[in-house]
Amino acid sequence: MDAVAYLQLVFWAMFVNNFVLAQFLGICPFLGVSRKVDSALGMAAAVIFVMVLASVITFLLYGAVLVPLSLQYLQTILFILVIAALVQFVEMAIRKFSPSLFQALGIYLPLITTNCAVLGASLLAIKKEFDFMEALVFSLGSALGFGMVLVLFAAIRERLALLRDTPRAFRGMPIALLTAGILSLAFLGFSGIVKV
Amino acid sequence: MPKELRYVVVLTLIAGGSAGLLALVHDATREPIAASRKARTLQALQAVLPEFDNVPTDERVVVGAADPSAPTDSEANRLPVVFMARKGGQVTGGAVQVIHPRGYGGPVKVLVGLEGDPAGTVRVRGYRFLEHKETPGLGTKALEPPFARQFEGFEVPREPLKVKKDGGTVDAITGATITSRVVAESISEAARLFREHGGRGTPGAGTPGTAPAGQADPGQQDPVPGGGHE
Amino acid sequence: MDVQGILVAGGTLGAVGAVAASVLAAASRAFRVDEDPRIGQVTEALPGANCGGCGYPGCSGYAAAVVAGKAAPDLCAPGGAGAVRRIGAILGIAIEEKVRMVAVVRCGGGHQACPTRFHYAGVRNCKAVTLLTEGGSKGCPDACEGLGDCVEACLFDAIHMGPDGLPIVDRERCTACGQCVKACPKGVMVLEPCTARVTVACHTRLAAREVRKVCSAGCISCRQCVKVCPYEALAMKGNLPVFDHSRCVSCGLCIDACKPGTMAARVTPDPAVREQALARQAERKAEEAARKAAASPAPAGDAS
Amino acid sequence: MSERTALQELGKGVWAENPLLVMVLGMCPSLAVTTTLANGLGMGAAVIFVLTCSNVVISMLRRVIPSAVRIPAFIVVIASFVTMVDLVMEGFLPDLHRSLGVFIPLIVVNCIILARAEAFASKNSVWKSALDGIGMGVGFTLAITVLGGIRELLGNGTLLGMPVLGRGFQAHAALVMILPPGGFLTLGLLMAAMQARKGR
Repeated sequence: MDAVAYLQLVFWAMFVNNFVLAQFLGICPFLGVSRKVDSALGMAAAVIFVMVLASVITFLLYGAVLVPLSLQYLQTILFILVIAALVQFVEMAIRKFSPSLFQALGIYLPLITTNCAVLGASLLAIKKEFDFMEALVFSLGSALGFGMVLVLFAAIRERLALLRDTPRAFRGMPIALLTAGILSLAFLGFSGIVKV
Repeated sequence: MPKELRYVVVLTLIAGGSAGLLALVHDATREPIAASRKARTLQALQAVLPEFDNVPTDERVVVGAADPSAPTDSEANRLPVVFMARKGGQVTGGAVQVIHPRGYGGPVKVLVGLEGDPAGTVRVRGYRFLEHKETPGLGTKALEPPFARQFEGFEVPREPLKVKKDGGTVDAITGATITSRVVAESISEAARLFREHGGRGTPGAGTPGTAPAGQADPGQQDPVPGGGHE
Repeated sequence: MDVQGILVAGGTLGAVGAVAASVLAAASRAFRVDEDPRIGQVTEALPGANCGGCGYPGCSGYAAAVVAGKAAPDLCAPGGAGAVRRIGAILGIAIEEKVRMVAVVRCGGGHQACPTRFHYAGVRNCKAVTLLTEGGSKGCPDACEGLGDCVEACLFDAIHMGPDGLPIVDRERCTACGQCVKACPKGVMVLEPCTARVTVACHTRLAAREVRKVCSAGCISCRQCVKVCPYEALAMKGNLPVFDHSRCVSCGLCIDACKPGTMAARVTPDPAVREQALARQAERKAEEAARKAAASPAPAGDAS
Repeated sequence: MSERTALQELGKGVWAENPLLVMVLGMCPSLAVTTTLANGLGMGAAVIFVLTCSNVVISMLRRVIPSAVRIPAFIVVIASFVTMVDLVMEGFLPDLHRSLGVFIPLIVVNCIILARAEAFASKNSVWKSALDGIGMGVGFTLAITVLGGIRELLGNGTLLGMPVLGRGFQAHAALVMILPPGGFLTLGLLMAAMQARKGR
């Protein structure tokens, strides 16, 4: 794969096959932490960091442990164990070495364990039979796409919150979901641009 | 450090115990899974193949695999596969799984059923998408009558097939030229592979027990329910 | 049954689990941050509303700051005196109790008193109308827009829109977290001690002459309230009267004296306090008269 | 809070604390797999099984697991049940397994399950946890079945694969309903309907 192909992979993961809007992965944090742009940025940073790290580790474990022992059916349980432990480890490490980063990301880290986007990226990288670099680039692109949409959506919701004449029945989650639907429609326009 | 030791012991026991239990379940479900995968492939093959009395999944050639008669699961999943159909030992046709890299929504895995002799004339008997991400309602029209009819019993020429837009003879679907191109080129490619490798498969050459090729990837999202089967 | 398979699977995942747990155990040791256990206790003692009224990111942030001695222990408005006492107990320091604060509306210009200059049909939100129309839709640039930014901002459901388009604060529910103060683009909401039962319900910057044109409830700087107060709790500051809350006993005499009705009683004054105040007023008048009589040979007539 | 009866424990998940429509948990699978009614039912059944079993097991182990390794331990238990469902479904219900795809393994991170483990099963008795699991699972299933039914009906003109709205509709069905945006839109409208009912 050359540089262009990697760029295409990133574009594909970010826009064409966006985790949130096309794959429905990571919806809970997407809806939960998108009320304010500040917190969306924090969450996005935390996800990008953990997702890339988790993909790399799980990819290596899969190739080095599960395949030789033909234990592929244990991939879900192994991956999630690794992710859960990793998240906890990262939390402790950041807390020790960078209190300011911990202040910024701290409250989002535990939420990531249940972020299906992280497990999804690990599983998809295996399913698509990527090589190491591809898996790395794919997880980076996916994470960037997740972060981008999260921040985008938070910015929309901040403005949406200013509207007071939203009908009562639509306030809160319903209007947020409809907005996400429209955003998702817009992203449908990316389909077919790059094929991976 | 009794506290930390307890963490290790508890987590190890839980993880080990769960995995052991899973191994049991895996053991118990291995047979049914293999059987159902095979049945699904056979079902797909039945729909596109002429009459046969052999087991086509046992007579397959995975083109380009390190060992074509004993490919790995991964090879059988991503390389073209030729399945042979025989009746009374005589070749009646074959089905070829090809992966077309340039569908509208990404690669399309097409299963093309062919009738005839690898050495003589080869006719299309049917085709279906095993995995695809084409737009429902547009690209998926490639599986429906107005477009599909032109390939019923179509004698595949040796030169590559092209849609009219590319200077060929195949009528494309309005608004879905790319998917039409996928079908035309896949049929061409399938016939080519059938002619090239159809002679090689000998009865019983396959290795029974390995997961059959053409298994649909369980992770693939099918935007239209059952879209790949019509 | 494939015993070996089970052992391999169990062993593998068990090993991974063991490694993960060991790493976590080691990390929890190596990376231990000597966090003061009192931070957790203080967090427990706080109401957990995460309102941000204290100026710290959430209750735990405030707890850390309090324990570190960087923040005063009485900044948590929702927790009130109870939280202050609990924090004091945890930290082992004596803390004097602070007077409970409450949010008040410093505007009396509802739809009737202070009509709008034009019909506004934009986003129904005070911030938006203020930004879009330079000073808002009301005749008075400091008047309450009545679109309820404060109602939305209140985390405790303590503010509701009244019939005249002015917010009404439920003093029981209000925790003085200050969210409404931040939310109001006009500066209408302020925090005052809850003992202060009378408020100057106007904070206009306009001079008396202009106030008369746009609002019938605005302060016209007539000084009647200052004159009538027997406790000298009111003084003019600019064109508005200002309370000295330490002196005010909430007798309500100023309310009666105020012609436009700018003085607003947040709570009905106690009749007994009122009697006392009237007596004090009479006393003062008598003193005044006596002083004047002493100063000038010809006694002036009583002002009444 | 007063003790709930068994029936209340079971019923709260269906309506008052419906995990999907009220607590907004488990969005990913509910949006992704509900392109058809059958998918909704299949996913629901899988979730009921996993949720109930993991609730029971976690409740049994709640005194043994130290809280520092709580999350990894819970998630391993959940993941084993999910893998079991995955294997069993692939063996015996291959068609359903195919259409639910990657979302079976992702039940692991369905927030409903970890949330119930964390919030309920780790604090309550085995019996109550089992009831809670079943109730929550049924509530989730109902919600995604309705979601899947609406999307299949409008997006494809069928219910459980059988034509309902006639050929004419099917030819011009609202495709967007079974595409990703349709999931967001349908769930949004469904929640709005629920809020409108409650507001009255």
